[in-house]
Amino acid sequence: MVDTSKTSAHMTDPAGASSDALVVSDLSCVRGERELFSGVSFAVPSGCILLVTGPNGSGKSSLLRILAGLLDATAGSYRPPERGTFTRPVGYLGHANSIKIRLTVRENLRFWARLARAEPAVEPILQRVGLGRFMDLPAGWLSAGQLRRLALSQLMIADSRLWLLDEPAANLDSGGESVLQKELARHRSAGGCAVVTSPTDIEMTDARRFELAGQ
Amino acid sequence: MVDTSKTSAHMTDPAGASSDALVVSDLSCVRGERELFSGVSFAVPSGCILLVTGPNGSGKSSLLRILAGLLDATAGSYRPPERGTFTRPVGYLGHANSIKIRLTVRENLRFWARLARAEPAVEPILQRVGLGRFMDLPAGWLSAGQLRRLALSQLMIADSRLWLLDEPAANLDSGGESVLQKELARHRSAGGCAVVTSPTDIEMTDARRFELAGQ
Amino acid sequence: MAKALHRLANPARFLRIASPLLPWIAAGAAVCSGAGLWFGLVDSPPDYQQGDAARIMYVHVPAAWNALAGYAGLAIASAVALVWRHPLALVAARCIAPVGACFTVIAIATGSIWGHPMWGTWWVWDARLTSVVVLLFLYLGYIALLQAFDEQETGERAATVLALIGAVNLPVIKFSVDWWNTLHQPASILRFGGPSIDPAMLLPLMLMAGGFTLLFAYLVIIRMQTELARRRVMALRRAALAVSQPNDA
Amino acid sequence: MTFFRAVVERDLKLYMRGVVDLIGVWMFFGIAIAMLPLSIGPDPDILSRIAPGAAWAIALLASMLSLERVFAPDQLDGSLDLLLLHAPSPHVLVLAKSFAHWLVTGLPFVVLAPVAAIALGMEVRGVLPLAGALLIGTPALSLIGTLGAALTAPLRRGGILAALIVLPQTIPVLIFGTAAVSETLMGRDPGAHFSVLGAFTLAALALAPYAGNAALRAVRS
Amino acid sequence: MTFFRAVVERDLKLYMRGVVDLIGVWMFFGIAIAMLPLSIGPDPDILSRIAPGAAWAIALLASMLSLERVFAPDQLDGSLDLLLLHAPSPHVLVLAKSFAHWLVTGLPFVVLAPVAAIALGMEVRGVLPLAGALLIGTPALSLIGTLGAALTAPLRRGGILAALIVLPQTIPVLIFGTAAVSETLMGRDPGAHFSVLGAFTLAALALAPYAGNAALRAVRS
Amino acid sequence: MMPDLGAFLAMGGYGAYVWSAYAITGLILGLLVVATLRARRSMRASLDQAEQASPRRRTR
Ligand code: HEM
Ligand SMILES: Nc1ncnc2c1ncn2[C@@H]1O[C@H](COP(=O)(O)OP(=O)(O)OP(=O)(O)O)[C@@H](O)[C@H]1O
Ligand SMILES: Nc1ncnc2c1ncn2[C@@H]1O[C@H](COP(=O)(O)OP(=O)(O)OP(=O)(O)O)[C@@H](O)[C@H]1O
Ligand SMILES: [Mg+2]
Ligand SMILES: [Mg+2]
Repeated sequence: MVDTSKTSAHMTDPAGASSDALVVSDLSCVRGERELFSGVSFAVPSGCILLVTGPNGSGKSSLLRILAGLLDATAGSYRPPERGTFTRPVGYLGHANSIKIRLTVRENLRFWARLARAEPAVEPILQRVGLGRFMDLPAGWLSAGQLRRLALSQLMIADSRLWLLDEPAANLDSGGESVLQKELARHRSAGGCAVVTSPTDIEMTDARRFELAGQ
Repeated sequence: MVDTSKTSAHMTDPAGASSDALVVSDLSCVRGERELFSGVSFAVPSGCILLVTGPNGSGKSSLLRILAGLLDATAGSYRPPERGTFTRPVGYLGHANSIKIRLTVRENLRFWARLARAEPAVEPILQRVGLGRFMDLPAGWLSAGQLRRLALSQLMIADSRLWLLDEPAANLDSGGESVLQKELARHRSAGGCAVVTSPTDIEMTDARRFELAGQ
Repeated sequence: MAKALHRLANPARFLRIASPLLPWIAAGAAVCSGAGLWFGLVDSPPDYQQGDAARIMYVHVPAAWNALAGYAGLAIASAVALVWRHPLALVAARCIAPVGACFTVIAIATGSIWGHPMWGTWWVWDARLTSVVVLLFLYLGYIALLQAFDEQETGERAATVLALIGAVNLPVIKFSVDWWNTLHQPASILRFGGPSIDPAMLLPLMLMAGGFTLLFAYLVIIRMQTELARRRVMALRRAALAVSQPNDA
Repeated sequence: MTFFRAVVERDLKLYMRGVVDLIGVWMFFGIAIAMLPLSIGPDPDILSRIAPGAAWAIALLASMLSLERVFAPDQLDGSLDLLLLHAPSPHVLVLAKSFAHWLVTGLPFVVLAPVAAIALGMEVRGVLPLAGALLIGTPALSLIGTLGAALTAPLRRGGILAALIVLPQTIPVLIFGTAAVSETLMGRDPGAHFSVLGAFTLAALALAPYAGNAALRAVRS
Repeated sequence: MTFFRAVVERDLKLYMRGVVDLIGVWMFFGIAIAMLPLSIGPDPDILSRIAPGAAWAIALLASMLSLERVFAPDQLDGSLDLLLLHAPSPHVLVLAKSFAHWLVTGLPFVVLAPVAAIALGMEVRGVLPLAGALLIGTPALSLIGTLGAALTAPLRRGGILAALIVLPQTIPVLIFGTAAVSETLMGRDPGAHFSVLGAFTLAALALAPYAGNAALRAVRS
Repeated sequence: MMPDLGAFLAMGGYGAYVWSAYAITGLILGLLVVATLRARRSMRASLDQAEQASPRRRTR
């Protein structure tokens, strides 16, 4: 078993980090009896974006699911940021889009808005992600990139402090990518932070980087 | 209804194209009562790759599904290339990976090999896409990029002349992308041709381009 | 890896203790059942009412007892696994299930065969019979859920929860079925025996019960050995897998 | 509470959009009832005797049939992750899911089953007890069923397995539910049976959230 | 033929991959039969009379329960596209799918249902007719069911109506299947019923590939 | 002790029942024991194989 961790990636001293930061210390993950990573530590203070890269199968998604509380880490600990002025502490966008193809685009988003106790102004958000014209179509009719945009809008409406984005740009065209960049910028300037994964090294202005080496 | 077509994209004269070329003439597609494109004409001779780009929802996937015979065009016609020295005329890789999570990686590929009447030498192909170590794991354990690699190997084993690839690089890391490029090069040098879509303009050496404008 | 080794520590101790016991258990099972068979089939009187058919009792009743006890064992092991997270308990539970199910099938089959001469029918929906069928389904459901997941651990966790739900519910089911039967069924079922069993019949019964119980234990321990070996094989294979990766792109 | 209502309303909407499946369930109910006279023969005496039991059995099967729709689709498309992330506690999610399931598979039978039983020749004075027993008992079916659904959520084809592991657990509901009706029909006081039925449902209501939570945690990986 | 065999073998493997899953169908059948006496009471007389009908109804139910697995998973993960692309003709695909479905949900009941019916107290001379009727009739269930499955695969409403038209076609199979057995038990000649049953299956066999093809085209749009 | 094997086998007229009950029991338990022992044997074989192949090599 190979130690794949890059423990050098401490960005602030975890102990001293303020409560509005995501602090991860010494996390490790074993799946299917294979160790994906170990000793992963970093902190993501508010206003900061961490870009997690690594080859396919290196454990990016697993890391994100751990941070979202959807998967148990094998060892180590993490502390999500407090929610502060936001409605919720943590939001998550996985590989799967969490979309019901039988509901319309609007109905899909309205449901997530209700769950997040956000005011149900779904239309402006759909406009922002470029789905304004598709609001009343069944979501099953959307193209791959449009589905991804809808999934992104679910995250935007929930108003969480920490965004966990698993390859958010998959299937997005350049318009979609710039929507994503714009929303990330807006989010960080509001005091949010984010962890974003990507299998390839992508451009992301002013983001810190963390690499999972894989084996 | 907006005419979004770029009819200027004739690459060879469809009428005079040889029988080993994909010839598309004046294709149009209406979905959900919205016209996606019309008057699309082009030809893809053997040894040639056509990169179809266009924003999300512009109809790239629809076009590919028409060419695969999975969707009826609203108007126009197309002629897939003859199979020539290949086993089959047309192969297709969609957004969905066509993978059974309960079968192992090897079993998945072996089934598609059987259907394509290819000799069942699945192992070397799995090695080529970098899944050699995962052959006997259930496919449900693969990560997103690994799944995409497995889907790609399904296409590789079928030995079709025309490859229709819908965003093949989605979720792939740089290693995966270079596998894809290598296989495309191998395919074209064997006399195959391919139509590849991408939502963003990607690098693809020596490929012709076709843009669907969207609206 | 260190954690994985730690997890093997307890099972290793188990193997050290259990393995030497196995021959003794096997011998005990053989002696008890052998003697039970002799006394049961040859050297005991026929029942005054049922004649020689009563000899079915010597397999039927021990099988039924073991079937019931098996589920209790399964539930206890599951509770231990859930509360104390003892890894061996999961192994035990998973190994008890198929053996218990087999004994349940034997109880049903032999009871059914016995029923034909005694009641004139292979089957009636009487309370006890129905609850044995339910018991069989509890076993089968546990096994099915255990096997249904790709990841063994997930299956084990799910099946553990199921076993406990079943354990909480089992008395309720038993009570309901009994109650249901007494309400609806004045049925013409001959009831045999009563507590006053001839000592000549009690001896083979007890011998067979002892033999079956020892056999049960024997089978479970061997299955646990197999399962533990399987885990080691998997661990070794995966470790090997993680080290070598020659041809990958 | 917002969460509870939001989930229930969404699930209802989704059940209704996929109404074919639901209709399939109700149709099965109809066919099965229609089959009975065919196979038993039209003897009104027998038909009326088994009517309440048949209604219960079919309601039970129908309820088990639709377990596949409780968690599995959400698991498949990633919604379950988000639901768990948003839920004030997983218990609430389990309760909301059960409640929505009951609304589409339990509640309709409270109305349908008596109609069917009458069609089979049950005496009219059995109607109220039958409807009452179903009203009290079916929530327990949905609650227990949701546990099975949670345990099989990640399985592509968990529906049958869920039914399989749940059915034996529902025997008490079935027995007391049927008995409550037949006691009334025999002119005896069914009070005790109703109490037991109610107690069972209450117990399920109290325990199911915890068991469901344990189940969801167990299979999430 | 290679295609047919490959698809049938793969589908069997997928059904079996949870062997559990398949055994699930059978166990479900077993439990459902065991639940019957619990609800309608253990009276052997009544039980034996409803035995053939109950066996048929539950076989139908199990068959319908698993329709969801015929096309929907393939549609969802994209395999259906590839299958259509590789199929010599869609008809072969529909036939292969039905056949695999019948092998796992029809054929087993030919053996299981008589056992269950005996357990419910059916007279032994009903066994052969019941098994025979199931052998002749269940292929029709799978064929008709496959149609329904193809029709409900798309998300647009178009499918609902079609499915509602198709699925009730299983009722005649059920009726004649039950009647064939009860006629025998009543000492009459069931020949006519068997003929009708056979005719149904043949008609389904002849029509299903075409209808299935049409249904699949509707799905793919 | 075995003066009359025929009578012993007849079991007072219940022979078919008694012997089939014992036969079924023997059959099920026999199969279970055989299957259990076989599984252990083959698993131990693969364990040996895996241990030899480890820690450096794949076991194929
Ligand atoms: C398929 C049918 C049958 C099943 C499933 C069945 C099941 C059981 C079970 C579970 C027990 C253990 C119960 C306990 O100890 O509390 C048992 C015990 C027993 N059974 Fe059966 N039985 C069946 C048929 C019969 C028949 C036909 C007879 C005899 C006529 C019979 C005679 C007995 C006796 C004598 C005991 C021991 C009673 C005692 O310990 O109190 N059983 N059976
Ligand atoms: N449920 C599971 N059981 C066992 N192993 C798993 C499971 N899910 C994922 N894995 C394994 O864990 C490894 C990491 O998976 P993960 O999805 O975290 O990778 P990733 O970095 O997100 O890759 P990608 O870029 O392809 O999305 C993979 O090798 C995968 O095979
Ligand atoms: N089944 C359908 N019914 C009606 N409209 C549909 C259907 N499927 C897709 N559409 C619409 O057709 C348009 C084109 O879809 P298509 O999938 O071809 O786009 P695309 O170019 O592949 O986009 P992407 O880059 O996002 O994959 C979209 O606007 C979509 O909403
Ligand atoms: Mg990933
Ligand atoms: Mg597309």
